[in-house]
Amino acid sequence: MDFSLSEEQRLLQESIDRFIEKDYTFTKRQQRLATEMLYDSAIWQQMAEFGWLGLPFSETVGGIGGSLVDAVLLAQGLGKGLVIEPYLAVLLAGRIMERLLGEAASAWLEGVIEGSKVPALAYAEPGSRFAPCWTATSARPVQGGYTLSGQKLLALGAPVAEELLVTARLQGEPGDVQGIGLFAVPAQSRGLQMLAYRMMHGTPGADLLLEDVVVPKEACLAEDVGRALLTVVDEATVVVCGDALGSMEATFWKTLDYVKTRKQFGVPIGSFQVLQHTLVDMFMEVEQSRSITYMAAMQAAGEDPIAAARAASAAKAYVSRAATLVGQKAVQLHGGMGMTEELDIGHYFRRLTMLSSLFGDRDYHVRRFGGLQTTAMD
Amino acid sequence: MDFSLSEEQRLLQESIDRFIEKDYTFTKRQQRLATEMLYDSAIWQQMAEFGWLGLPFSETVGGIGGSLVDAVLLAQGLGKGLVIEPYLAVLLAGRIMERLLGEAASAWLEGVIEGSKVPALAYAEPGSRFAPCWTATSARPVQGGYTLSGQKLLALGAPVAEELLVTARLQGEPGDVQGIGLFAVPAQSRGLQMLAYRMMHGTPGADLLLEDVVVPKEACLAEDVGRALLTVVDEATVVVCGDALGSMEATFWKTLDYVKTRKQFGVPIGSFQVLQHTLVDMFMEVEQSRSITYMAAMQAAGEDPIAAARAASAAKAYVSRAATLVGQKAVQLHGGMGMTEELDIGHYFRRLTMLSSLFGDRDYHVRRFGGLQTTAMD
Amino acid sequence: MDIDFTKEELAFRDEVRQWLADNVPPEIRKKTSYTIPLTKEEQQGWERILGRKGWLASHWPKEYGGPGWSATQRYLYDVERAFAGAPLPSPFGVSMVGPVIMAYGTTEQKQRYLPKIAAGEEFWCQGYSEPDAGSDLASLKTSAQREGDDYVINGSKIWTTQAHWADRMFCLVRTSQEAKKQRGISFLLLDMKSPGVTIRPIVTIDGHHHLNQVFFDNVRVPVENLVGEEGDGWTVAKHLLQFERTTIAGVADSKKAINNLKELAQEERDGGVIMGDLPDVRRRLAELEIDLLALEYSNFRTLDAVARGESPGPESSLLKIKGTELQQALSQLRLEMGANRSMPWLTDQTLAPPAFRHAATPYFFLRAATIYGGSNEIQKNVIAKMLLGLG
Amino acid sequence: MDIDFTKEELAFRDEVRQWLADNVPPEIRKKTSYTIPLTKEEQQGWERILGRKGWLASHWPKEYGGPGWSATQRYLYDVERAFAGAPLPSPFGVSMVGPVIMAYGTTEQKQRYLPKIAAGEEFWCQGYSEPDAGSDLASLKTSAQREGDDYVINGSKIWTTQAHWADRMFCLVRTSQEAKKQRGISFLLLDMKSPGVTIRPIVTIDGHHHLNQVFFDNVRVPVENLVGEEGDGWTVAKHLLQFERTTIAGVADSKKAINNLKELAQEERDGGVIMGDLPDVRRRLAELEIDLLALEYSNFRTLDAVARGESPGPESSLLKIKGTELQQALSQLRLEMGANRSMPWLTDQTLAPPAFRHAATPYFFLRAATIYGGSNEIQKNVIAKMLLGLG
Repeated sequence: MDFSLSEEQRLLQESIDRFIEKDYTFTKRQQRLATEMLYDSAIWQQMAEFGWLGLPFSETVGGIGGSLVDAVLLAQGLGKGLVIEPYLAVLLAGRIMERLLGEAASAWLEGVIEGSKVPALAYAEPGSRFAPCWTATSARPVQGGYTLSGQKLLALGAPVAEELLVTARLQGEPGDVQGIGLFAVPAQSRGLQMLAYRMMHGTPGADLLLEDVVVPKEACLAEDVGRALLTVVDEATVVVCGDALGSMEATFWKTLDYVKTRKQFGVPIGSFQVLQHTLVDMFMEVEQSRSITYMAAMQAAGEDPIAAARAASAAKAYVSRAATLVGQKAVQLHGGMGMTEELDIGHYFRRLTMLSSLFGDRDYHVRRFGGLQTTAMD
Repeated sequence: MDFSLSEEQRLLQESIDRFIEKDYTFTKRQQRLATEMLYDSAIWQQMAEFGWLGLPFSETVGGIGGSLVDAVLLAQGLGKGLVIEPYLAVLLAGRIMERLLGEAASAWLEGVIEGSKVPALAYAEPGSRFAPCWTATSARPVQGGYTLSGQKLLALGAPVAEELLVTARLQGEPGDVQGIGLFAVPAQSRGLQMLAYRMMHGTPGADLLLEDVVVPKEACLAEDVGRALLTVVDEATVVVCGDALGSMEATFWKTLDYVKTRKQFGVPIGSFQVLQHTLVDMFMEVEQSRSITYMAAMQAAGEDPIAAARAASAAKAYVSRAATLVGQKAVQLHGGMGMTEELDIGHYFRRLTMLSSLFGDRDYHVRRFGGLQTTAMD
Repeated sequence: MDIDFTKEELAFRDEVRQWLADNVPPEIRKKTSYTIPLTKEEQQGWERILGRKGWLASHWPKEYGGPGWSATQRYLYDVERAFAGAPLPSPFGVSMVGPVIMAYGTTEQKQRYLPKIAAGEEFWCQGYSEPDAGSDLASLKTSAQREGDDYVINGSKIWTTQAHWADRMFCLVRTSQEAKKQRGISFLLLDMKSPGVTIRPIVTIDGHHHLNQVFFDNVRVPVENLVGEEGDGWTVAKHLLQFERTTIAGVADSKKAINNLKELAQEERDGGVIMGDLPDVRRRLAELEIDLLALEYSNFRTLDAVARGESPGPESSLLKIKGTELQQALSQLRLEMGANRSMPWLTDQTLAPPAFRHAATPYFFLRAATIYGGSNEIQKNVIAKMLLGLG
Repeated sequence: MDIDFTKEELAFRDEVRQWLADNVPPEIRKKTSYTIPLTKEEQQGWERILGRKGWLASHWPKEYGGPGWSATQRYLYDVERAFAGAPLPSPFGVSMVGPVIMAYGTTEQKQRYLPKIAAGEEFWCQGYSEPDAGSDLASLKTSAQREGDDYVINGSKIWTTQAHWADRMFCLVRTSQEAKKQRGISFLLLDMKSPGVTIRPIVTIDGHHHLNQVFFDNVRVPVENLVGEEGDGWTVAKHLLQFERTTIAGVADSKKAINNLKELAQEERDGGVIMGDLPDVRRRLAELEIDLLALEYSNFRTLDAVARGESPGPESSLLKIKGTELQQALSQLRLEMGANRSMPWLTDQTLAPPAFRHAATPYFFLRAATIYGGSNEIQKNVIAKMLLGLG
């Protein structure tokens, strides 16, 4: 049992902190958000040079070979810095490619890892809030290829990607794990309508309408991707817990600072016992979130897929509630100031709200956790 | 809209308070509980003389003709005084008799109302925690009567009753509202085993084992009592909310008193803001419980049975949570003293725990409320 | 005890229902039911329609241009108003400064201001909070110095809702530096078009502009705009806080919100199941509806007490605490039901139905409900002190 | 980061598991799994079995008769112990006074007391709280006056767990009225059979007798029973509070409890449905299991920090708060699953299975978990002050 960080992990943390401090201050970020520009190639390039975009991929496909713990530490730093770049899109799209194609994914991943292209995976649909395999989008084989029809929601990074990875059903019914194919669809395809936006925490995302989008045969990257999708979404879920953990840490320490300096009735508001206990509650939620997130990141390294899924759901169920609580309390303790766009606290709150829902909210993951059987408790 | 009490209602409240103060002090109650005596005929007689045992029955059957609001006010006073007499057994058994037999119940009710006999209704069974019609106990017609077989739980007042009213299934399956008969079974019947005890709040109750208990034909008081049972249990549920309300009021005021006088670190513990807010939370729960209990008592006077059932479930769902919270907080605020049998607070806590569960806990009533449809919200 | 409405009250309800059905503009009805913020024109346009009908100042006596309704009638009206998809009128005129002028205003002030408020012709805002005085109003610093027949105001107010819409502001200013903290405060009315008034918008975390900071740079206000005596501002403000609390719980709008949620839960599906049949959604809807029932009857009890001449007093803090918590919980459930469909930010370019597309706005803005108007922590202090004798 | 156990650790676990399977008396196993209170004979009998094996003082170094286990081994042992249905040893000897004597005791004290504690041959109790000093220990009044080679003790201690079983008590007494409040306190060991000691049982709301009030009427204690210097009692007691917190979270027993609940939920039915399939039961079990996972890993993190030589410090307050809340929630769920079957009071005369028949005992007694040993409110004050720098 060892919870200490390796030298590499400490260096990773330091490099993120330095990056935020130098190139990603709150002021710079706000200026970014004030523009229409969804993508900053200089920043993205920097992230590639740090090796962050290659972190989650094995060395055999040209990645850094980081563990899920490393990915969590990266996300934690980016969450702390309110980074809006779609790094989660890299994880989702890149990991499913690696998992499905193995070494054959190297060529595709090269551009992703060196930062010359942003990838995107579109799997979520309106028919289900969270179940990854609720795929109603259909892929009908036609002469020389397929036509894809359906709707996709909240595809991270899609507005800045040239090519989208889209899940579509080759056979079976929504909810079946079997029968889902993965298709490479150029963003400019005829019949593909992209409704682009920023998500509530600032990252670009899109809803997609596919109406008889024709793709060639080789656009079908794999024919039965359900299991891989579930695994990759579980990994991303744990990483999101890391992001939320970083956001919560920053939110907590900023709030602690605030109550020590803000005066009302002639004393710092942090001298009121009720507010002290509220901060203690926040503190405990942050620490418990840290524990369960690291637990899930470590469990994912194990060989039991059900244990990994249970761990991911346990972590997300816990962190979703904690993120909501910490965000809400932070705004409450900041009073009017917490309600403004001008202060970072509100932006942390929005990020925490987003992350609390992304890849499944508390109710979803509690239910999922309860439904996944284990052989033994210990 | 009128929430004021009538003159009669105020007199009722005063008479209960006087009775508690004079004849039912905590000391006297503790002496009672130290004995094996489950029944105090003098007290019971007094309750009859006050008219309390006849309160919930219409004048046509010899009762006082009180409303459900009156029954709630009575329960509130008895709850405040930690009264352990099985008045709820009178309500359950008496009201189902009145509802099923109408004026024909007068003779049977006479002894109940004048206090010469304690009635008891045994309907709950091990197969379901709370659903009243989950009746698996069977009534098989035999020559000249029936044989009853099955198990009953937590029959209020049963150990001190000479005769038990027992629900048993004539046809259908557990859960069916139809097909349940009501039988008068002498406590001394062959084949009837009574496991007598005090419930956790001190009131006598019993589990019953019926093994081929033979009763004559006329022991079957009615043949299809499911609807009446549901209605009567709903009434008793609202009355239990009244009892819990009274217990919560007493618990709250005693706790408020305690924190004003108990000193730690040189000051009354009630000067700590965190404890002040805890008391405010308790206060709000008591007041909200009062509102929703009176709501349910008034709704029951309406003509819509579904609205009455929804109102009963809403009130019990709310009050069950409030009772648990108020009881737990009161013990916590009393510290070590709250943990002892010597102080009344622990007894209130046990009563609140009992009432929180009786006739359905929060989970059960939330689910039931959500399942009962209404035509409109307003 | 009795909760039946009389035949007359039910007839009144039907009349109100019919009139609202005929008069609430469809666009407003739609926006309100999805909690899309209204424009100034929409809000004021609707208030003028109400004003012409004489129902805008719904709790005012007839002599000042109100309908003279009973507490029960006001309750019935308010529920019908919410279910008709009509927004609450802005409180600053009809619920706040109006009653204050009735109680403390001069005859001239009454004649000058009340009719325009009741008609929806002048829009007000409230100048209380300051950057360094949030919940601690007694330490406010904006000064009003007497110069001839004018006060000259310097300083700043913050969190001023709809200041950018307002014709007038009522505010608390410091007219004496020497008197004891609270005794140096006065209650003034001012014209927002006065020279020296500037407004800085404050965008809130829902991404919208409701709030402002207002700066006063030698703003001259005639002495006749003082309400009550100089130095009595604290007393006047406290009267206002006590006055009209019958709608503080927000019961009518929460009833409408839960009704909308129940309908939505029947319309939408998750994984092939009607959302209203998912155990978690069903449970949470039932829990919130039960909490609302308790709150509604607590509100009735307060109304009944007021009708019998008792003061609502600190019990209204309970209504505020529980009411705002419920509003927040309802907005949170809608956001969580929407999930992926509620996460795009401030855009109509999504595949989500409007109820989900706009779910984030109330969720974020309603965080203010437990902060403004005396935070819920302060409300608990009030109950502890005033009702429980603690502290 | 790494949570895998080594091969050696897993072998250790297997050895422990086997020994416990062979040595925990069946009657104790049964009672513990239903949380039926043990008799003195049962508790002490089991502790002596453990003592003979050398595992009673499981976190003691070898030199004092402990097994010299690592933190990981102790954790593994504790989980096995809980799953084998063995009770926690009474903490007063092995976890409290033992470590204090190791740190502050004289050579004579070590030789006199430690072997008997490690062997389970002497049973201890703790004399801290007094009727007028609950959480505020510094204001305790029980006095110890020096007379020749003795202290003469007068006063009273309350909430003394198992005083009626105990051979000895360690206690805080006031040895000086003049010194500053905390400086006048000393740490004494006394024989419960000393003349002048009387014990009044306190029955708790679970209906059982665990607690007592202990009265001292001129009780003579030899001066050599002083631990540390006279007036250093506060320092000694604080050391004790900091010492052994690795089991404060109660993770092992909560794991066992949730396992029992899950089995129970599969065995029992409600309305024809397996209880574990009822959405509410299933949700609540899952929520508690998730909370327990978070707590378990917080506990691991603390163990790891301690193993690396860091002090657990105020973080252990988190473990105490979350651990006790979880214990209470688990006991409450069992009671609520039992419902009608858990409501008969202190009787075996019911139709309920034992797990439901005995559900009320832990529910009521565990209310003490958030009161004793520094109430959870006090723990939060500690975190606020020590970790967050507030107040």
